[in-house]
Amino acid sequence: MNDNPVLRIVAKIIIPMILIFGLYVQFHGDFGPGGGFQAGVIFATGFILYGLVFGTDALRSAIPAPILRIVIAGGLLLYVGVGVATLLMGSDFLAYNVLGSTPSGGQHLGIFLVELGVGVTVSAVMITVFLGFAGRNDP
Amino acid sequence: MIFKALVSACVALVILEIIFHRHASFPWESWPGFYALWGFVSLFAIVVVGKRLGRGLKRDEDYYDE
Amino acid sequence: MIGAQLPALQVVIPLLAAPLCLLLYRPFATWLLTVVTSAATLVISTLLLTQVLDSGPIDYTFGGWAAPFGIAYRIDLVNAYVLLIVSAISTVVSVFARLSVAAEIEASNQGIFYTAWLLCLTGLLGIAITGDAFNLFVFLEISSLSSYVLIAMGQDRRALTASYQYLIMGTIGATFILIGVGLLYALTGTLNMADLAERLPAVADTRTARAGFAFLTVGIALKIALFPLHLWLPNAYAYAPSAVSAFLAATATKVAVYALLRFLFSVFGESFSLETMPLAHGLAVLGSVAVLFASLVAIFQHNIKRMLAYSSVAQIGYLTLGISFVSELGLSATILHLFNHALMKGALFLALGCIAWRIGSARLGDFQGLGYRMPWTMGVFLIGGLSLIGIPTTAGFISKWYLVLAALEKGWWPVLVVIVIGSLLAVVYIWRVVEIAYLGKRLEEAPSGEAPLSMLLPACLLALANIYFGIHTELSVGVAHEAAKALFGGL
Amino acid sequence: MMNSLPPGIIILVGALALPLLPRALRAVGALALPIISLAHLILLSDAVSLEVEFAGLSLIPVRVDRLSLIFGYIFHIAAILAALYALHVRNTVEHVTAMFYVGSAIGAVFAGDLVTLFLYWEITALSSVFLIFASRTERSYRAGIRYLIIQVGSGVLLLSGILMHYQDVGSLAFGQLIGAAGSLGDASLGVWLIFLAFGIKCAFPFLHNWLQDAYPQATVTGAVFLSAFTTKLAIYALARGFPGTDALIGIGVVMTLFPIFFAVIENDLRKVLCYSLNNQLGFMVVGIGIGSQMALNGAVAHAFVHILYKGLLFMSMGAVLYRTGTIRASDLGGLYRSMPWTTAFCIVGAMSISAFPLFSGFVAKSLTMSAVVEGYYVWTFVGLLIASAGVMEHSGIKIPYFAFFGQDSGIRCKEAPLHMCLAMGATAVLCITIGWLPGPLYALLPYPTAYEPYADLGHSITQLQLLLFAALAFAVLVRTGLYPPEKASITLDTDWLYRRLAPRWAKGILSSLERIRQSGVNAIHQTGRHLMRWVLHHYGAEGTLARAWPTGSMVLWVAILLGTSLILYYL
Repeated sequence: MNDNPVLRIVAKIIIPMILIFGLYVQFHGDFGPGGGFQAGVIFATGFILYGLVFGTDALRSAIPAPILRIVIAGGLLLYVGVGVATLLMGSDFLAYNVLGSTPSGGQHLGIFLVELGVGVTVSAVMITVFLGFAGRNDP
Repeated sequence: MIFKALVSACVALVILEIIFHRHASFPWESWPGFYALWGFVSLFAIVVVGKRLGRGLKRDEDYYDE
Repeated sequence: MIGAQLPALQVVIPLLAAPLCLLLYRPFATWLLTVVTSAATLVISTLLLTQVLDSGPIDYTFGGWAAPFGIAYRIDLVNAYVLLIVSAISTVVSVFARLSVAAEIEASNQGIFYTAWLLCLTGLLGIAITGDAFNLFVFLEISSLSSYVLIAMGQDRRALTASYQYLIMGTIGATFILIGVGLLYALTGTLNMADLAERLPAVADTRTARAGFAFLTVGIALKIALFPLHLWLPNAYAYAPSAVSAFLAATATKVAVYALLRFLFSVFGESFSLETMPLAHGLAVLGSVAVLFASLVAIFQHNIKRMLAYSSVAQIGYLTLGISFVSELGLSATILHLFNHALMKGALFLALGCIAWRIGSARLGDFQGLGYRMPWTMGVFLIGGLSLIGIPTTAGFISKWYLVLAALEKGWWPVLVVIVIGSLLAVVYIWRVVEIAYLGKRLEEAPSGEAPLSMLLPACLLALANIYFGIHTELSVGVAHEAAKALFGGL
Repeated sequence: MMNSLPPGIIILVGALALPLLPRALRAVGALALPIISLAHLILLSDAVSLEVEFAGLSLIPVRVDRLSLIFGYIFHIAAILAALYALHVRNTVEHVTAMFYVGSAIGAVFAGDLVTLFLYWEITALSSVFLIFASRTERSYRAGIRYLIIQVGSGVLLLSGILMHYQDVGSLAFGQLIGAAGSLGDASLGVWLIFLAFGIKCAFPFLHNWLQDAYPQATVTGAVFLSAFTTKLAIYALARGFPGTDALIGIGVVMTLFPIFFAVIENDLRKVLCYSLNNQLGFMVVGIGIGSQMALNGAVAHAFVHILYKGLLFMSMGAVLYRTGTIRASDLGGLYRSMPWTTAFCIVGAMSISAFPLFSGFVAKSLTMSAVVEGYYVWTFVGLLIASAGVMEHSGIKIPYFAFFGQDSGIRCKEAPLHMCLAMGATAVLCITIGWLPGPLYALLPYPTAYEPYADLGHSITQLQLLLFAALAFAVLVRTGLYPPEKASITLDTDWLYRRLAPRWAKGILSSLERIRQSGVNAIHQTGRHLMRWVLHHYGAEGTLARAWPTGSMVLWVAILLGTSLILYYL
């Protein structure tokens, strides 16, 4: 598919849109429908489309495996880290109230960070799964 | 020689029994020479019976190994 | 302050360590992190157990949401006991793992290995600690998914198939559990176990409740590897890396049995699950068949790991027999055997791990004269084996003793006969190994010499524990009794 | 502090430490262990008992009273003598297992409850089998396995009996198990099983054959250990649990009688000793069955002296086997030239076991016989009298005669090694000393006794008559050629039932089934073979049930189980 100009051009046009939509779902999640999980999948779709059209090697050079690994771990760490932070600040695990100056501010920040962690991890895992399957037949 | 010694010892014992008479708990114990006879006959019988038994029960040494 | 947060830390610490492991990725560093983390969970679970012993069950809520709405952890004696088993075994086996894993798994994959190990630990601890039915399912999935990865890393190519089959079966089991939990939720509108226990009696006489019960029991039975749903287990244990076999054999099915106990006794209540439903007899029959059949199969195995795996299936039979008596004595025998079986299987699989490290095989034929080539390792195996048979002064005897007492109390003679025959069959399969190892021809050219201390010491430690808990039973029996009492008393 | 240490534990723990010693010192270590342990036992004050809570049961791992003490002493003495005898052995496994065997036998004697007893009971079985395996021959291996199966079977019976007994009476204490009436008919099933377990170890008739089967296969030194502990432990257990049980009198008389016929024709001299052992156990069992204080004293005294002289006989035959490599009567003879000391010691043992006055057997057996007379058991007395002549025949005459005298086999060998001679000499001195001065032995007996074996001179004379005339009969038989010649052969015993008959029946059944098959009904013949094939097919390494199953069929099982449980739950 690498040599099909229509696909290449369309992909180049819609990939940024997909990514932006992913970010929207991510960050709008605490006000409207959405959230880290969905956003992560949508975000990953952009990369997967890139891999489908331009080849997995191109995708691999865009996001090397060690980076993916770090991102997966980082997202999870962010999530757990928030929980640990609340613990350290003297409250229960994931009791966000203590994070901000006001309880609602704390809730806001806490959910924002936790969802970000989820989104990052999910998208990185999705890309890894795609690479894992797509890479099977590579020499 | 040993056989003769054995026989004389046996005879001596029978004589001794008459001198030191044993207190009898069972009636037969007062019969003179009872234990002597008993010992002789028992062993004789044991060997004879054992011999008979042997005819029925003896097997080659590797009987179980076959 | 920190004391109040222990329940969260119990799960959070390994959960935090897992991504760290992925970041570190170097074999030694990740191994060290795993050991430290396991040790930390061991410390926490010990503290939790003493806390529970001192001042009764502990409640913990997440994010400040009160119990029926948020996720709540509830730790009583039963799960404190299971937490202790899991964390202790993980600590001992992870110390053992370094050289064993180094020998069996490529360096580039070891980072993933330890990450999966920590996730699996997180999942197992989570199942044990949580008081929320759905949360239990989530942790079950975490532990299962990571154990598929762990098993697939075995050297043998068959490890992949074994892991795949386990994946299919495990997923079906998990799905069943999810369906069961879903049905209960539909019926009662709550996922909190304590809450469920309160609301279920009112609606227990509905088809939904019974269907939920059926899905839950069958799903968990699959996870326990109860006969005839054990088919995934022998290969999974046989082809997994040595350390994984030891870890999973000693913990995974134990935790699943715990989940069964929790649902039967705490959520549904024993009068519903074991008296209204004909489950007690079902468990008795399947347990007996498991003991007999699996022990018989074990006798004919050439691969010792597979033999032990079948023996595990038989031991699970004993565990379910204990439940089927529906008595405090029977239940404490089961809980006690959870602990003791973890000790003996741990010791046996670690001994096999040492042997695999030295001679690269678990085939019976390669054990010729091993009693002289690796005397300490075979000593550990022997003690583990004796414990498995149930020779007095070993831990195994204690649990068999209580099981027998429970059967006598109930007057179930056939079950008693099954237990005795099972022990005799265990004598046979352990004897096969001992015979080859001690009385077999000594192969001069075969590799000989002990495994390194870092592998041997954990194995010896577990062997000693088998003897220690065969003589000093205050901890194991005492807690098991109290835990059984608590379960019978409801949540 | 010293008092809280259970007797026997020093030896058990020490045995584990033996391999740590340099190779050459292990035998010495094995000798030192029972000596240290004996010192500890002597320091133990009387009537100590230790109670512990274990797994919710109250156990009494140590109970020291007069009955256990005397067995404790003699077990220690026997262990010291046997260890001295075994100084030349360089096989560590043999030393360790022998000490385990000794330690557990001693522990068992001081066990105050049935669980502890069972524990030690099993260890004696498991450890002693290595003394048989240590011969390292195919035959000894097989005999060892048979021995192990029977001994462990006895343990299983014991455990089952204990469990039932516990269920019945709620106590695990090991005291008198039989009712005051001494009737087994009134006993519960649990007590019956315990009785049977003891009976197997005590080699009751028809349960006896493991003894004659296994002991002759043991090593030279192993047989010396074996002869002392297992069966005497059973005697102790019977004396403790079943004194005055009527059935024991009959059983004992049969035990004294039937082995003597076998002993006449047996060619393996160590096997002759085993039959003789069985016969001697009969005397003790009779004593326990009578159950009066004097009878129990007699049984215990008999066990005490018997351990010594039977050990001595096994040592002398062991020395012969060690030097000549054979123990067949048909191959031996005339060894008194080569082994004069061994010959002398053997004769001391032979005269002791035959109960010549002034030898140890006499002072013990007289007690039992007096008890029989006291209770006026006429037929028992007659039976024991015949048995006494039998003892004279097989142990008093046959053993020394065929090994050391008789027809000269032409074998010339060295005298037994020094340590063996020392061990035999010490034992012989003990046999004679006890015969001369029975006072100290009598003082140790469980019940006080004022018995004087030599008070009635007539008794000594009649006993001498019995023995010497028996010897005379032997001499006459040999002179006239009526005595059956020793031939290389073995004698069938009840082991034939399971070594030959059972397999032959199995074979016979299979072949008749074969015939049936040939005449058209082919199904049955292959049942046996099919069964095995079926078992292998299903349970074997690659059998149906052991195979890696396709995922689909696993899932099928899930579906079946779910369906079944749904149906069951809905019903």
